Amino acid sequence: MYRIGEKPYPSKIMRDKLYELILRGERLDGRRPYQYRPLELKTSIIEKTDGSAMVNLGGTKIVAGVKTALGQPYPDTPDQGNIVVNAELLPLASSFFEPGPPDERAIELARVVDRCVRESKMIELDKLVYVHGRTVLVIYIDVYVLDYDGNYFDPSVLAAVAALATAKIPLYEVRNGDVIAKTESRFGLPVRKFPVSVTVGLIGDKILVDPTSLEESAIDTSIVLGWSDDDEMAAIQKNLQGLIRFDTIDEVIRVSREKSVELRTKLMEVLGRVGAPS
Amino acid sequence: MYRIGEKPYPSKIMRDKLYELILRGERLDGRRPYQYRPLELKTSIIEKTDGSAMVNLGGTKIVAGVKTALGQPYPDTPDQGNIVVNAELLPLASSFFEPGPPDERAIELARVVDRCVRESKMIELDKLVYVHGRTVLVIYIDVYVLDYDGNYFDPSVLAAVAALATAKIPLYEVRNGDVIAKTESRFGLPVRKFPVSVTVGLIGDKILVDPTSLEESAIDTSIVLGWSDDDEMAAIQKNLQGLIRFDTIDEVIRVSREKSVELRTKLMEVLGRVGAPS
Amino acid sequence: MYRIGEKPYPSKIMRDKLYELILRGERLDGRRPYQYRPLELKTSIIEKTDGSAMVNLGGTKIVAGVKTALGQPYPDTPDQGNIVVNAELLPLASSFFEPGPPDERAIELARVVDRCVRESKMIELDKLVYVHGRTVLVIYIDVYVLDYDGNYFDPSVLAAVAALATAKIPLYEVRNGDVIAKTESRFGLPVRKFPVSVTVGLIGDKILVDPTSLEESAIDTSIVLGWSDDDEMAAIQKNLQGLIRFDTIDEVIRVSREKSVELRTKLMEVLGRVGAPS
Amino acid sequence: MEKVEQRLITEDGRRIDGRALDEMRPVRIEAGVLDRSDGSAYIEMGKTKIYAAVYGPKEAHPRHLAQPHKAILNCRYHMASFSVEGRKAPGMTRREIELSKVIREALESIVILEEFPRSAIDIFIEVIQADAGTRTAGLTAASLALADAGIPVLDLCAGIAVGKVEGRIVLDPSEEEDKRGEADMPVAMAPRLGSIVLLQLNGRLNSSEFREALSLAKKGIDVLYELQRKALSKKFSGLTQIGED
Amino acid sequence: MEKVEQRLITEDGRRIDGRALDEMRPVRIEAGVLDRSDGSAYIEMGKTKIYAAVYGPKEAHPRHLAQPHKAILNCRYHMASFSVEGRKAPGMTRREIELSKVIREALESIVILEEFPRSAIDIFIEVIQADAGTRTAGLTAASLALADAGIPVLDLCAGIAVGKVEGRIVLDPSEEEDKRGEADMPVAMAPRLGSIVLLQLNGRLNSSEFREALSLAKKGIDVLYELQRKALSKKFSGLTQIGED
Amino acid sequence: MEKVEQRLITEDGRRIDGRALDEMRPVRIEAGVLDRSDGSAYIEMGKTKIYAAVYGPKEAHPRHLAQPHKAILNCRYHMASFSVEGRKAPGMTRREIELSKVIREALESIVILEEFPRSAIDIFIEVIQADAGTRTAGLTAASLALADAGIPVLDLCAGIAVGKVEGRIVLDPSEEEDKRGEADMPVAMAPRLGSIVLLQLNGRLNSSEFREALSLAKKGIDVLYELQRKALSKKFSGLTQIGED
Repeated sequence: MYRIGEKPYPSKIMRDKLYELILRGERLDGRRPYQYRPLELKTSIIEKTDGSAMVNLGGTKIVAGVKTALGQPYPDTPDQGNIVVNAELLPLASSFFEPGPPDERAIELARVVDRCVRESKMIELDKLVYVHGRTVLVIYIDVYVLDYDGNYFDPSVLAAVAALATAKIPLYEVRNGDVIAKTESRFGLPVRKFPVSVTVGLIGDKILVDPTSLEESAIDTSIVLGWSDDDEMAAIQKNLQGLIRFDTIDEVIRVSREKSVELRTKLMEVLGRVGAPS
Repeated sequence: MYRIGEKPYPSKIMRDKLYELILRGERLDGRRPYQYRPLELKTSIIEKTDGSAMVNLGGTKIVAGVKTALGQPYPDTPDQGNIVVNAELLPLASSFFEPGPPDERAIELARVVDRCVRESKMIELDKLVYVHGRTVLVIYIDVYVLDYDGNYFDPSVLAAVAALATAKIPLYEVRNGDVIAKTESRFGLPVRKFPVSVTVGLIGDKILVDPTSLEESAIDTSIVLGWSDDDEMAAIQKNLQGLIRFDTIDEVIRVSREKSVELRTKLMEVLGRVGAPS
Repeated sequence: MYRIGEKPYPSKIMRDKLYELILRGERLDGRRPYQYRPLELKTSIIEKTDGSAMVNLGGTKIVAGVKTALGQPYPDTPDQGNIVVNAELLPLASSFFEPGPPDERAIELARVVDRCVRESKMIELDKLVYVHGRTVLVIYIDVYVLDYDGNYFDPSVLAAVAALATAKIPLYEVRNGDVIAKTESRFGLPVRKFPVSVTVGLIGDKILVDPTSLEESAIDTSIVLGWSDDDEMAAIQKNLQGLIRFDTIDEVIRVSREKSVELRTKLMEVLGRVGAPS
Repeated sequence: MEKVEQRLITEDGRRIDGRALDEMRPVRIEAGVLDRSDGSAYIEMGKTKIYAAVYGPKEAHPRHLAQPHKAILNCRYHMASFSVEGRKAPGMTRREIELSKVIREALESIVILEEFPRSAIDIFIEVIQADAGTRTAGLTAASLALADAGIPVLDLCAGIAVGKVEGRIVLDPSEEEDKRGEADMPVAMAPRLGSIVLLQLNGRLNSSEFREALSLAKKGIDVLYELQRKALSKKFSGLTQIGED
Repeated sequence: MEKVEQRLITEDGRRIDGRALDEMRPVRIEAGVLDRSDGSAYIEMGKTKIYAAVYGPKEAHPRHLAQPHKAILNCRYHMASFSVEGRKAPGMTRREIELSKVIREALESIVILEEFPRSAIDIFIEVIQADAGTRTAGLTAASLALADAGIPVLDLCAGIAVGKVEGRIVLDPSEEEDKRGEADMPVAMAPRLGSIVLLQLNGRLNSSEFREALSLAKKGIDVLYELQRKALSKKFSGLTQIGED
Repeated sequence: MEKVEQRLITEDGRRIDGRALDEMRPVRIEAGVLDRSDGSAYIEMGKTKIYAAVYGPKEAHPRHLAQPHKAILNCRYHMASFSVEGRKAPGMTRREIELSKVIREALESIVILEEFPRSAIDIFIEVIQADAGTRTAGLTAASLALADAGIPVLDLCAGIAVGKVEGRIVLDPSEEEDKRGEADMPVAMAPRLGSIVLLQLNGRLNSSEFREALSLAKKGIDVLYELQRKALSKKFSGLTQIGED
């Protein structure tokens, strides 16, 4: 019903070729199975945001922006700030994407980014309450896919997390029940985790990471794993049709954990942080 | 413009056959012209509602649920509670129905149910005002067609009325202008009428009641009559294309009145009520 | 993306014929190039509005209505009343128009009418503030195209301006911060300008005014010029594909200015006003 | 809210606006009022003011909606934002969608759709002022617009509402009577076919009141039907006789 | 909000509703419950109540969506407005759109789509009461409805959620456990294929907890799979043996 | 709201950001910045940052929109939610829809659509930061993206806004000047064709001011046109000469 721009039928020939390569430890673009494409990450590129980042992962380009505003908490979390994530697969990024309201893929992307950020407890949301049950900080995270060559999950999570980690918000003061922004000085958000996601493609009994668009149409299925830190997952999303064989699961967990450490290290370098946050 | 899943062209052969049967007092499924299909009515089937009912009328299955909440009255009725009726023709019920927002048929169904409930003065809405012009009870009635073999009007009205008649709401107390729900004890809505609707199909100079889906495509037209009690109509809706001959109207009124008494008796049995409400 | 009911391919033959006629100072319907079609303007035709007007310009018929209500000012203009313009190209007006929400043409029309009214400073919006930053007059202008034979811009601006100029609103009084309407007496809006728009069609190095639907499909392009008074433009909108040659611009300005004076004179006659408003 | 509301019917059986119980408001009906459409009409009943236009028969679009053996009829009943007290938000309300359906079904009963297989006929009804009785007045105008477009019909049809006000059955209720009355029953008929094409009821009537209301509606419809025929003959005589108004 | 919340798991390893950690709620599964569809099923897990229906294979529509070499599968997971605490506004939420996608992708893994080129199979899942575990229960019902419709599949599939609650891994979390627990992991499997068809995680688990959760899910799924097969055999034996209930 | 607002133009004819009246903001223009599209471009004018991409010519879709004698051009001008002060709600605003139309009409004037009958060309303009002059900068980038895609055009076109600020005509107004100034006039030209392709005015100008503004726009457009040509030649020389940056 919501399937717009579905990918073409994966040619069996392409699948067989990819599988053969993987067996030899190779890939179509010369990478090894467990190797990511070159990653570039820049922050603070949109001056009108509170925080922003652009990520290039091979031929996939993502821009994320963070804006904050005062608002009401959700009724079931009166003691927490809000996070609102929106993602759009812009039609300029690929002929697979069409103009119009977010389709099921864009909604899934937004919700996976949301879960990585929220379930990892990246932001201490209880520190963003100004008047209990009435006034909290609302954090809007908007993610746009500008150019798409496969795997929009991992760079979107990276861009969102980098934008959040570098965001600067006003100091808010409560006076007689009113919340007033002191815009002259700006502070970072209370960040305590740096979640990253790792997308794993499965093909028969083998796996690979960070599939390109071409590989996405050849693999059997794929799964995204969000790691909140080196030891803990915060989100999982199997996200294409196809079967995951029980006997591949342990390797999926092992490899994704390993790659998550690698991605987080890179992220921390760009953010100028070493190790865990204070 | 709003015609989704329109029924196929009524075959002249089918119409002639049905007419011939009716002349002999028979129907395609063995019923007599003025006979309803078997009716089953169960209440309190969805624990998360304030009131609910499921109705099977032959092969047509309806579920209705009632939820209540505090809200603002409409500006032109500051001294009355609100009723909001929504109906959906679920695509799992028939290949005539499609996913998406309610089409013209679903909107018509909702509005006919609404009129039966509202115009019959079933609920004493003036007893649901807590703060005049500001806080009243809002009653949401949601009707879903789960399986469709013709005539969704009559079982929808039955389900909605049964759900309302068995609904339990909290006691509300007004303290210093605030309205507070005392959830420990629950009470019925102030019900004083039990409207039922009767759908009559017309074919030439003859009529029948409760048409099946197959009959709906063979009859000339149809009309729904909502009876608020044994002596009074509260709603009428001619609802398919086609002519109603002047000379059939008296019989339509007579028969629908008779059948309304029969349906209301059945309804009162299930509700465990005899005769008029106190 | 938003192109519904696009006009057919302008036949080169028709274009050449029109150009030849223009060279001789003639047009398809017998008019001279700089001549408008017959204009009829009636006001106060919809009793339920605060102001209304109907305009016939040749075969194009427009109805505009003005309603007012109290509302909040926009955050960036706390000291001004609001104007909200909506326009619809009704499907009964032309086979080029389709039912549904306003398409890009209707939105453009509304925004051009809005600019003519707003940028000309026709209404003294700062006189429509009752409580600074909190309660102002909101003026809704709804424009409907009922019959369409080309050039909906100029008669829409005329209808909107005439409806505004004849609108009567209640006297509002502020008592203890509440704004109360004294409906017994009604007053005009504070009007100080009478903007009109002139639509110019371009064909090669020649121009014409007030194109019909047939001419719109033959000309190279067109441009709408909104004149706030005899000496000043308030809005311009080039509004069809096609090139405007640099060497025609001066003539476009000269002619549109001249025609704007003519249209405004006609408007003032109907409004029973002479010259500038008091 | 007024504390003491005026009675809607005086002791001598007159209504607030001076009409008798069986008297309709002043009516004006014209055919051929819009140039672009294939047929059109205008109706005024009191302050209710409505245009109707017909396009077609034309190719059905999108194609899969086309019917091999008949034309499809589309109908949109729509109110201008400024047509009502207050301001209606743009876009179709649920009420407008329902009325579009019942009006279309009424017209499908009289148009000979089998004459135009695979085609579509579009009917647009635009209420520019709404002051009670808009669905029936709109239907009356639409039927006239169909005839003006030369589309073959079994009969013209016309409609009017009847109401129950302070216990009395009245013809063509005003907005005030509609709002404060006990029942509102819009009816439309194809008189020559001896048939009802539209029938709705909001509010409470017993069987005998219903019969009285239906007869009263018939009386009003006969008048409107005559006005429709006059409007058509005026339009077509105007077209054929040179020099006539 | 309660000030002091009840513990979710007692010292002797019982849950609030009395279940053991590895115990699922009472389940009821039926096939062939709706007449109009080509296949249907009903499932209850505790208070979660869901209908599923299948239409097809049928002509794909609109045409340009048809695939030359296989059927397309459409899936809509939808909740009744009254199915939840409070009232869900009508219309599809972002959550419902996401779940429709993951359920469809799970089912695409088991349906032999290549058997029906150029056609479409529609799956509708209607949650009439939601009390945790609706996506997996919905998928379980949908898989049964596909089989009831006679559509060839590689295997049945069934699903269940596992959770982490107060540090313990539990099967089939209740709504309360879901809301207050540390993690919720819906899993669906095609047991005979030795494969996972749906897997999501909300909340935090380490690698060994994940492995424990997955094993527990497998245990629950095996039970559901057996119930699916019984429901099918009851339905089809009922059809062939005259006089049976 | 500030009580006393700073003057926008100093006595010696300098603007708030130090520019002369006829000076545009720093510009950066690049072609071929996105890999997936058939042609693309990036433009920065001050803080305004915009990507444009072109797909096509390709089959028109849905089919009934195809034109037998020419390509259709689609254009979407869209702003990222975070591109403006505050946060724009997702979805197209009325402003974005209008600007999409005027930009498309400008580009239709220069693309040789007759070369590709029955096909479609899609142009997507994404404003990732908006700081005045976005429609003209977007058009400038889109024209470059069309050329980058190898689509035949009569000419490149470029655009810039001119404004009236405290009585003076200025080139390329900043957001502050736009908000507080008397007039804003976006202009785009195809210089080699001696023609205007886009022209709008918000605010008040008399005839002589209009002429002055148009000349000033021409001056800015000539600069942008040169930058477009350089960006193209850089892109294509980069493609043909091995070892170049």
